Amino acid sequence: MKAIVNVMLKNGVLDPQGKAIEHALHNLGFAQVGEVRMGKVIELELAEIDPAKAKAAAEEMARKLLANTVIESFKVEIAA
Amino acid sequence: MKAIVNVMLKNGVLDPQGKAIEHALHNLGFAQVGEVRMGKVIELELAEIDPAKAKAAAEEMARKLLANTVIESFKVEIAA
Amino acid sequence: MKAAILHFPGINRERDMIIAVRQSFGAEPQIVWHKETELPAVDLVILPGGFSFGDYLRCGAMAAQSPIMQAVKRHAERGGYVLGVCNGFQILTEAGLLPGALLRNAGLRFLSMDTLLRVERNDTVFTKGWAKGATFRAPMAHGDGNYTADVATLDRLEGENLVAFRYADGNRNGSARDIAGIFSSNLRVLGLMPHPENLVDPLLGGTDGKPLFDALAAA
Amino acid sequence: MTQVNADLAKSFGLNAEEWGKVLEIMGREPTFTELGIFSVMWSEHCSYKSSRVWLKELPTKAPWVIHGPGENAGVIDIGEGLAAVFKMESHNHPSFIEPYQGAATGVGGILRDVFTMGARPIANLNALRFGDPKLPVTKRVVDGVVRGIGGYGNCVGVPTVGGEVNFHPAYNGNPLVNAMTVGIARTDKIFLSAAAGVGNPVVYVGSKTGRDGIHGATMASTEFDASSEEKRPTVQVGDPFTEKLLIEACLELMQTDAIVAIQDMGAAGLTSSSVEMAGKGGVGIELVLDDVPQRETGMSAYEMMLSESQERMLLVLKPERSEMARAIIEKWDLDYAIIGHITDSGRIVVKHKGAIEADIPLAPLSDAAPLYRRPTAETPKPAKLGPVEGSTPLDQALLKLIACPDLCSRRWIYDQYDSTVGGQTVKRPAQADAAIVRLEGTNRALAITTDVTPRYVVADPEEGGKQAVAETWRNITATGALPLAITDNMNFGNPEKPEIMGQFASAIKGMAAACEALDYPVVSGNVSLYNETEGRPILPTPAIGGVGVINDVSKAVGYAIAPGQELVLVGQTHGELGCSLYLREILGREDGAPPPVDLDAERRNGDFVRAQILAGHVAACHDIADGGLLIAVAEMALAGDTGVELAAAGDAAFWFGEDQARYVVAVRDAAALLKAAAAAGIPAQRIGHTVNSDKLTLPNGVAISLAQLRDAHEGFFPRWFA
Ligand SMILES: Nc1ncnc2c1ncn2[C@@H]1O[C@H](COP(=O)(O)OP(=O)(O)O)[C@@H](O)[C@H]1O
Ligand SMILES: [Mg+2]
Repeated sequence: MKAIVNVMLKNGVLDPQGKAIEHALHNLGFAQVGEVRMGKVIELELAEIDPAKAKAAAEEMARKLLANTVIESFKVEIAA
Repeated sequence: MKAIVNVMLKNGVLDPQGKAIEHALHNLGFAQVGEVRMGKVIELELAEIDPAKAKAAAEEMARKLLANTVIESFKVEIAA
Repeated sequence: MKAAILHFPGINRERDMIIAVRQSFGAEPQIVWHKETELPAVDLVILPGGFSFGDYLRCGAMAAQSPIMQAVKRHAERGGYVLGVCNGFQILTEAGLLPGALLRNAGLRFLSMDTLLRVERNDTVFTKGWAKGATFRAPMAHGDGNYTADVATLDRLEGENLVAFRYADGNRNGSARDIAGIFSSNLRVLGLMPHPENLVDPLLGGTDGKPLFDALAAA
Repeated sequence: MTQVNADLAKSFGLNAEEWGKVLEIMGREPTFTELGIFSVMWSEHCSYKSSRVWLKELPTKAPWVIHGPGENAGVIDIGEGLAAVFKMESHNHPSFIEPYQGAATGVGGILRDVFTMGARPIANLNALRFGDPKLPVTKRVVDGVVRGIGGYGNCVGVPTVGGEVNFHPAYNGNPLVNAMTVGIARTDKIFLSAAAGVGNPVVYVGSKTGRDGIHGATMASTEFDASSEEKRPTVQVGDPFTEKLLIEACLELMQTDAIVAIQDMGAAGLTSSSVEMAGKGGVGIELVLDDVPQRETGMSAYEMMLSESQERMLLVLKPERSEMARAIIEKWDLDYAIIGHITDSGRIVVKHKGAIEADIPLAPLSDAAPLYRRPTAETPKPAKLGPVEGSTPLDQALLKLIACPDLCSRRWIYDQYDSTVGGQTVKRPAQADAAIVRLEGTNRALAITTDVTPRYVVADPEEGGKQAVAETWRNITATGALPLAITDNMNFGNPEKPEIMGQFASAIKGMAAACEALDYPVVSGNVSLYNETEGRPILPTPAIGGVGVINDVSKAVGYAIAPGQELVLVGQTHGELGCSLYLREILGREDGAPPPVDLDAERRNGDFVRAQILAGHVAACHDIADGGLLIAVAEMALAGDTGVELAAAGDAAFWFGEDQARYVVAVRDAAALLKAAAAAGIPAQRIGHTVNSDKLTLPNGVAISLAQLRDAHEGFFPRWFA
């Protein structure tokens, strides 16, 4: 079972990388681009076969290590 | 319209971060964790309202800037 | 005061720190491996700079989960002294021993140059070697020194006078309110980004950082 | 199974004659894996087949040389029981394909060459050449390379203390990334790679093996489907954290007596390390690949033997110490595996899944390696530059020159490199002509620099070769240190072209003459050939890395001046404008002969200046190089934030000529220095003095504010990357 953990900076936390990408995209002529935010995605292979349990485990990993909840929020998805 | 670009190292390319996270999760007692890969996610606000066009635009941005296609592959999703 | 320096894999300024401590304390600091679960009997625990665990995932995130950090938390709860420099500061925030977080530098580039720090208060064991408002030079060398916290936390830090140092010659990394270092509420935990330990010898450009170590040694 | 034949060999880079030799040595058709081993061992990169005959002409000996070329890095005695271990290496091609990772893994590779020998790395430098800054690709490459060098070097915690950067369209499709590492070991604790002791375990340490960077030749094999993404040779990604663990683990293991021999796995990974270790020791080696730590599934023997996965070492251990060694390595969370043992067969035998995949006699594999004396065509000697026209006022010429990409401040680059970690950096970039790094716990320090002026080398390879060596010697001398030895990185075009081989041979000749005259031998080096795009070669670039020592670091000087000093020019000035930056940037010409290098004058002038520095008579010193005298003075003024009033009369050739063997020296007492120079028969003249002001005043009375000068000097990189 695969868990996909998405970690983004919380709204309100300045995202220098997102800002830089936004700027670079504008320079490349992509005028239609508005706000850009950049985050991390962590794909975990899990031995778990129960999707609910896998999700709970991945969420625990995110809380403990994968995300810093002072500045980041996370979302877990389970893929087959 | 929002485009979400997922950028991951290609298979076979060493992922030092993924490896280190895997190790750290094991040390934290998450024994069920197998391979871990880490990538980037970039969320783009687009002025575009046509999903197909938005997707095509985001893919072009990924090829030109967001992904380093020598070592990374990418996937674009359109969210409402 | 007796000091111990924590050794996490990937840190790289432990030797610099040992030299600075040795010179001021007149004694060798003890080195404590990250997998230990107890600290030796010391008054001061130092978390040096570097790239613990490669700074992979987030700076300091993995080191903050090391077994030794439980002992550091107990040490801090008992009122022990803790100093975290650069990566050490990042580890302290990740471990929750100091508030806020250190984000990627605003310009997205590593910054390696001397900076000037202003001493915001000198009535602490760490800063009593300087005059209040004094400035001193310290090399910085970091990619993630952009201090951030929510507004309430920033206001509290200012209100309780817990900002230790501010950048006095320009804010290169984007830190909120020019913050370069902060204290814990009891003033016994200090984290800062620049490296006073790299300026403790006239041959190497000056002794601007020495008052920190001299003050700690005398305490 | 793929048919192993002459065609396949050709696609692996072996010509018909070389294939014939393989058949002769083996007495049968080689297996696929054996062919792979021959092809990499006989590649230009591993065998030096085009360059070996010429490299032999370089002087490599001196009483202080402990190990010259042939080991992983050169080793010299620097006193107090300490040795400096150093080498330079290129990562040119990978840095063009993927600038960040190419440069990063370049740094990783050269670090391993140094700590393999038991030395703790204490300094990194990098010599970089890029294409035309007007091209967008150049900007992308510069950005990636600089980030990559910083990303790796900063993380492993070795200070990056110096280097050089040039731009020229000849590097458009082929940038050069040459990285140098200097380490320190005890002279009685140097580790070598010659294997010994039949039965001793062969131990693999470090990262797991993946399919990284497997020889491009594999693409031709039917075992690989070119359309299958998964099996493509992949770009190597650096893992500086693992490298840091590897440094600490190896140095800790080296404190014990467990190691018989040690070698990093560099180019051609397991193949070259095992072949070289066994070959040097005159023994045999047997490998069982099933036990190699693997990152990917289904790897073949061929893939494991040729993988260039980074951050790996191969060791031969004393059997009774292997469990202790395992404990040390595993403490650092690194893989440890016994993957074979030493034999007395004189052969390399590779087993995998119960089958013998390779069985090659070692002696012929190295002794019969191809060696070519390729045809050479000498570069015709350039005509000396005639009189030049030009009426650009001195101040305008200065402002333009000091702002050009080849002379402007490199601050934007070195500000991204941690130059202070380790706590021993006495002179950082742009403070002295060579970086000064103290040896921890002593008063002694090393002075380290890299240099070459490719525009001289292309015009006159022999003079250019001399000049490159002489300039590094001068850089070190200008700090007060005694130059001891060099490493080199010979970056050239296609050696099969006689004019390129001619450049190579002549450059070596010039380098050898300079090394000889200056008592400054070559102790290590690297050759990078085929640096061409679409048939256009790079400028011949023999990058030199020089190392010197100063016994009392408190006597070392930089080039920052202060008020109350007089400026003296030491050395003869004829006004050599041939191949100068003045000619190129102000007059738009690149012709003429480069400044001749008078090695006797070089030695005499340098020894004089060094003695004056060590006697405490000199407050600041700067060698005169690119851009000439006025640029040197301007750099001194900017470094010290101190005004200067110049008094000497001279034309553009005087102020911007690039005559060699010269220094600007700042002293309290010019008369005393001039007297000493006269006594020693050294040309010297007073050219001005420093003032407590913010202006550089030219002899014609025109003053340039230091702010304006600084703006011009500091502008290029920040503007480019704004
Ligand atoms: N790629 C680089 N990495 C680190 N330092 C560099 C690099 N390039 C130049 N520097 C440093 O910047 C300073 C100025 O460089 P350069 O103009 O080449 O010096 P010089 O002309 O005195 O040899 C030197 O101290 C040099 O070591
Ligand atoms: Mg130079």
